[in-house]
Amino acid sequence: MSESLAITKLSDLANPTRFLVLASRVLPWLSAVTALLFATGLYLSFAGEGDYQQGLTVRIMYVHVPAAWLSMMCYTVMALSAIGTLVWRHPLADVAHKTAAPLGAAFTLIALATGSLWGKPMWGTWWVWDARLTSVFVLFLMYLGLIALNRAMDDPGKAARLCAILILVGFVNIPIIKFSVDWWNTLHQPASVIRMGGSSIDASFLRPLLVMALAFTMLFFTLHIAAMRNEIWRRRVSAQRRMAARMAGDKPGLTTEKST
Amino acid sequence: MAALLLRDLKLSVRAGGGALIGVLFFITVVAVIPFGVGPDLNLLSRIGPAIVWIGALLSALLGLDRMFQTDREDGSLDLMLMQEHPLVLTVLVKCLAHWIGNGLPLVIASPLLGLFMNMDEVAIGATMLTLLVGTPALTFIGAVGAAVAVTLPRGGLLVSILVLPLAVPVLIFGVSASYAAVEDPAPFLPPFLILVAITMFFAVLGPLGAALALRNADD
Amino acid sequence: MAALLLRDLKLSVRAGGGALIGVLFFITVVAVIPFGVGPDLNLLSRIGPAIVWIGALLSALLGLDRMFQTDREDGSLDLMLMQEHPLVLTVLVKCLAHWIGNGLPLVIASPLLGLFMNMDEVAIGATMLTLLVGTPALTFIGAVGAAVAVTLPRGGLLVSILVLPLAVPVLIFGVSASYAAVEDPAPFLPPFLILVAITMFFAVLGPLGAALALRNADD
Amino acid sequence: MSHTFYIAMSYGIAGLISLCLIAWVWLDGRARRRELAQLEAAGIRRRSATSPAPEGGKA
Amino acid sequence: MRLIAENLSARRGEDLIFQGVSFALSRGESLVLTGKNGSGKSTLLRVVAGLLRPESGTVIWQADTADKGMRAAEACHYLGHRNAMKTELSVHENLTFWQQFFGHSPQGESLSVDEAADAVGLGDITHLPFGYLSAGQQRRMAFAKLLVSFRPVWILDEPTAALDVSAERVFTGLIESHLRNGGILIGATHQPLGLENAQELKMAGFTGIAEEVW
Amino acid sequence: MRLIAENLSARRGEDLIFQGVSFALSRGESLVLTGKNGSGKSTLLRVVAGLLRPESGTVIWQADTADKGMRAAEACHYLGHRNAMKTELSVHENLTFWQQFFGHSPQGESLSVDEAADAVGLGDITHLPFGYLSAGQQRRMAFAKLLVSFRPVWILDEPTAALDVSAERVFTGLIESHLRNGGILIGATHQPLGLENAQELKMAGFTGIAEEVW
Ligand code: HEM
Ligand SMILES: Nc1ncnc2c1ncn2[C@@H]1O[C@H](COP(=O)(O)OP(=O)(O)OP(=O)(O)O)[C@@H](O)[C@H]1O
Ligand SMILES: Nc1ncnc2c1ncn2[C@@H]1O[C@H](COP(=O)(O)OP(=O)(O)OP(=O)(O)O)[C@@H](O)[C@H]1O
Ligand SMILES: [Mg+2]
Ligand SMILES: [Mg+2]
Repeated sequence: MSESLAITKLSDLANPTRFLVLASRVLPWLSAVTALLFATGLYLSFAGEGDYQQGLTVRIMYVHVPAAWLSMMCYTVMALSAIGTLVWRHPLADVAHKTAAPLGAAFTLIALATGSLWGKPMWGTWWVWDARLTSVFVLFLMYLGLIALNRAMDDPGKAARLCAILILVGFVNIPIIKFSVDWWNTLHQPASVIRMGGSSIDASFLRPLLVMALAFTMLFFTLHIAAMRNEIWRRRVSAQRRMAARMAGDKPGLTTEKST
Repeated sequence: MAALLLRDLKLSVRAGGGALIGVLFFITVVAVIPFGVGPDLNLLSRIGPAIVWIGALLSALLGLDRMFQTDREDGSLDLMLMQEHPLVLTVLVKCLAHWIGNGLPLVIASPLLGLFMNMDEVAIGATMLTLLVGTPALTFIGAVGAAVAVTLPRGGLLVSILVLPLAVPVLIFGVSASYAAVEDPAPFLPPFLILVAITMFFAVLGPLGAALALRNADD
Repeated sequence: MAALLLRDLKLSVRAGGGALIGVLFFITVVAVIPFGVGPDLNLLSRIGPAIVWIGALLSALLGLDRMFQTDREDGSLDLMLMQEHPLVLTVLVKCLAHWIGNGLPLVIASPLLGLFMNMDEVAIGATMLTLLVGTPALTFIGAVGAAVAVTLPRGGLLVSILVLPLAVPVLIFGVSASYAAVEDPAPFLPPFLILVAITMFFAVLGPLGAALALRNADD
Repeated sequence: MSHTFYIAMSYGIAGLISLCLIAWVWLDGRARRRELAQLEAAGIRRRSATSPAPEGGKA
Repeated sequence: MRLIAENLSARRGEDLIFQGVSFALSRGESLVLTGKNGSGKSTLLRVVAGLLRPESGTVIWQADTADKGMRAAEACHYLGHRNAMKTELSVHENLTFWQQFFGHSPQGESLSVDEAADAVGLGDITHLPFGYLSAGQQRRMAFAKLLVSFRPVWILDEPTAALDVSAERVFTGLIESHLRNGGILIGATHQPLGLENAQELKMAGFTGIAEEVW
Repeated sequence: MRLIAENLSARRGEDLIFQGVSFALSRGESLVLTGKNGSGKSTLLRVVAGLLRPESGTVIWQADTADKGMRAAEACHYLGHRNAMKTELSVHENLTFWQQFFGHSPQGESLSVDEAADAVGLGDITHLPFGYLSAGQQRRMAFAKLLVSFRPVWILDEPTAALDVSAERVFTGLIESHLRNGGILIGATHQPLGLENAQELKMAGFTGIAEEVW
């Protein structure tokens, strides 16, 4: 089985039309699973008792940590789609990283907001310029920059390719966020769940945390697939509009249409 | 003239120049500072007004040089020079559009940055006020530089020598007025009034100088 | 390639005056800080390296957006894209020319500013050395932003936004190496070597990314 | 302020942002679907192009 | 209505490009400048348009409605080598801007933006960003700018460069109707514009170095 | 030596501008593109020059000296609407730069900068800044760029726009001698270039919208 055959198969699967069919089929299921996970996660997080050190505020962790993880995962998803755009020039990859940017920005915003809400009772201040916090803030700015770049260009293909390059170059920030706590001694908690040598967190906190993390992940995928579907529809509409205008004008060679 | 204002505003929003980006840039600049200075909140709040002002000056400088250049490169400037509207007015409107598109958003965003820099309310208010009064002066000074730059095919260096020294007083009085508002012994009003005077002075001199430079740009 | 280097250097001296405005801005930024911090010489010398580095970072942003834009506007970029020289090399040479025209003057001016900030000789030397090693990284990172924004008529601010987040590590290690040279317990070499590594990393990644972006900005 | 306040705020803000996202995706999808329906009603369909599909479009 | 040039001379750098150029044009008359590359056609047009200070001589605009001190430039439309349109804005926005900026002129009637675009044969693409047009389409749209606000004098510098044959005919037609309506035309071209009764002025280029001063 | 285009198609924005364009040119042959404004001439030239990625199809350059994988663009000179010269530098500096940047080609001989300027009839003003030249003079100097370093294929997009008649003749002469020396030409024009034996390709413009993807 040759490699090219595998690639054709993959791109066949990822054909926009087929994607639409697939999306409509899985979206209801995904939404249901997400809702179920959130219900369980919320129940677990409010049923458990507080930490001896951090009191009840440990409950913020169940939102903060999954959101923080997702803010990085979303960027990783974008980086993978960026490779798809640049290497295979696949239109679906364009759509994937374009629609992921606002989602990533939103999750980063959640992590920032809940983090500073946690910081006030724990550290006594809303915001400190420590490495972890600032690098997450920088990630937020990068999401906004990518959104701005996407909006500044009106040829979607070109915008996708240029954004893809920037996403890949900006990927260096992700390890910085992840390891910033190890490189600089800061106020922020070092990694205790995902790290070498196994988790060091108590199981009674771990269970709700993992369920909530799963719930957030499912939420991301549900929204992402739905947003991709929207984007495909948007492009389809604009293509058909241009076609229609062209038919109406019927002056071949003189006219061009470009919907905005 | 309203048409010109509108067009220039549209241009500044349309393509990568807009309010959103200016503010984003401003935030980014300020966010970078603590990396250098370190997370010492006291120190940050002390240098806060200066940093916010420097950020504003920088974003003002970044867009300025292209103020007339794009119009010259595509030939629009020729047509503007031919009209009966007094050229000074045209320049003034272009300055205004530039300030609304690039300066005002900075003023509006400055309180947020003040919070980041851990400044107290008075300092934030004072900085915002001085920015509101001072940034137009930067635009007017920049207009002269931009106009001179347009005219001289090899005059680039002259522009830089021209613009920054003139902008420095604005920066100095802006910063010192902001500080005066917080620190007790120093009175707020004198430097602030000087700032107002500088802005009004350049509001007249800037467009006049720019118009003169453009008229002599004959080529 | 030597021809390209020479041409770009000539252009940077002839028009636009990137070098001078960069240095002037650098001096201005550094000169304004004492207004904020007050005349406390100890404090000044303590934050000196950080301020000098921040000033250099911000001035490096000033000319970046025009790095490829002028060549695109007059069609030169088209011809460069067609040549058999690998595009990466062309970009590298353009970065080099840009650095010599805009970055090197900053490095040379930095001791003067160190004196302003009341820094001692070791600190000044260390800051200059870290700037010499670190500013090329800023140029290389900036090249990616400039290439991405080359088709945008007013890409200036957008470039800086895209570039600044990536420049943060450079700033962090530059500043911490400068501090390490003065403060005894911290060793100078580790952060300095990391800075060297970052510069070398971006010396590869920057031109590659920029070349890729230029190829894809086709129109 | 009590810890409950911070917890409530955290969950509140997280919920609000998530709800905004969901609403945005939902409304956007509805609007696009409506536009497609309008085009359909106007008799404009896909594959009405005079040209064969460029590569990648062999649906 | 008369446009009078008296004894014009102009410098470029230190070179005197032309000397003692005089002409007078009244309603419906046109003047076509010809000559080699670099012979000073564009220079003369820019002098007439008031964009370049003449070394000596004056350009005068006489009309019933005009004030005594009115600069001749204000009665003119100038179409130079560059199109004076923003690539980022749509064609419609560009034309609307110029219409409003030029203002309404009482001396003649102006077309609406859409009519003007129709007149140059590109009525249905005014919503496109100007930068998306081909070279010739851009030139046509730049010409449409002359139609959206009336000015008696048209100063055209190689209007038909980059145009296809049908567009050239369209331009000639528009110029002729402008002349019929009492307009005045000064143009520089390398290809004949196909105008009847046009005066012709052959530029010779470089007439001396402005060394007298020293 | 052959330049072969196979089944090219290209998009602008979302529009397919042309489809299935194929041609093959060998030594001394030339191809002239004609068609209305906006019909895709410039687009096709940019595709051949490798500046625009074709939607499908390839451009191949076959020569004894060429490596297998050599991009066709490397054998080409491209003269587009923009002159690729810096207004701040003198003509001489500009031409010298391009000569060095293009490098020496073993396949044919190149002129020196002064000879090239002479060849386009402007030998005596190479010391002027490029920005000081008239439109036609600028165009001529841009053409001189093709002479300072030999490339077998010339891709010219409306080379004669803004030129006077004598300069047009000069250009035709230079192109003919290039063809006689075994060169290849692809050009787009609205005015006939006066070449004998030139193949002609008429562009029709817009052939469809690339909508199937979605
Ligand atoms: C705005 C402020 C904050 C931001 C931007 C932030 C950001 C992050 C990020 C990015 C992670 C994921 C790290 C990883 O996976 O390695 C994380 C995890 C975590 N954060 Fe925060 N945080 C903030 C404030 C806080 C505060 C105030 C606390 C508690 C005192 C806190 C406690 C934690 C904990 C316990 C983890 C889990 C670490 C692990 O198990 O890996 N965070 N935070
Ligand atoms: N950058 C661009 N983005 C989108 N569409 C474009 C772009 N440039 C050109 N087009 C469109 O592509 C089509 C072909 O343009 P092209 O420049 O190839 O025409 P042309 O044949 O060279 O015309 P002319 O004779 O006027 O130069 C035109 O309809 C134009 O509107
Ligand atoms: N900005 C300038 N500075 C100095 N000299 C200039 C400038 N512009 C043009 N010249 C010189 O003035 C002379 C006349 O130029 P002009 O543009 O008027 O020629 P033209 O007749 O329009 O030529 P073309 O047919 O090529 O457009 C030329 O010799 C040119 O070198
Ligand atoms: Mg001319
Ligand atoms: Mg063309």
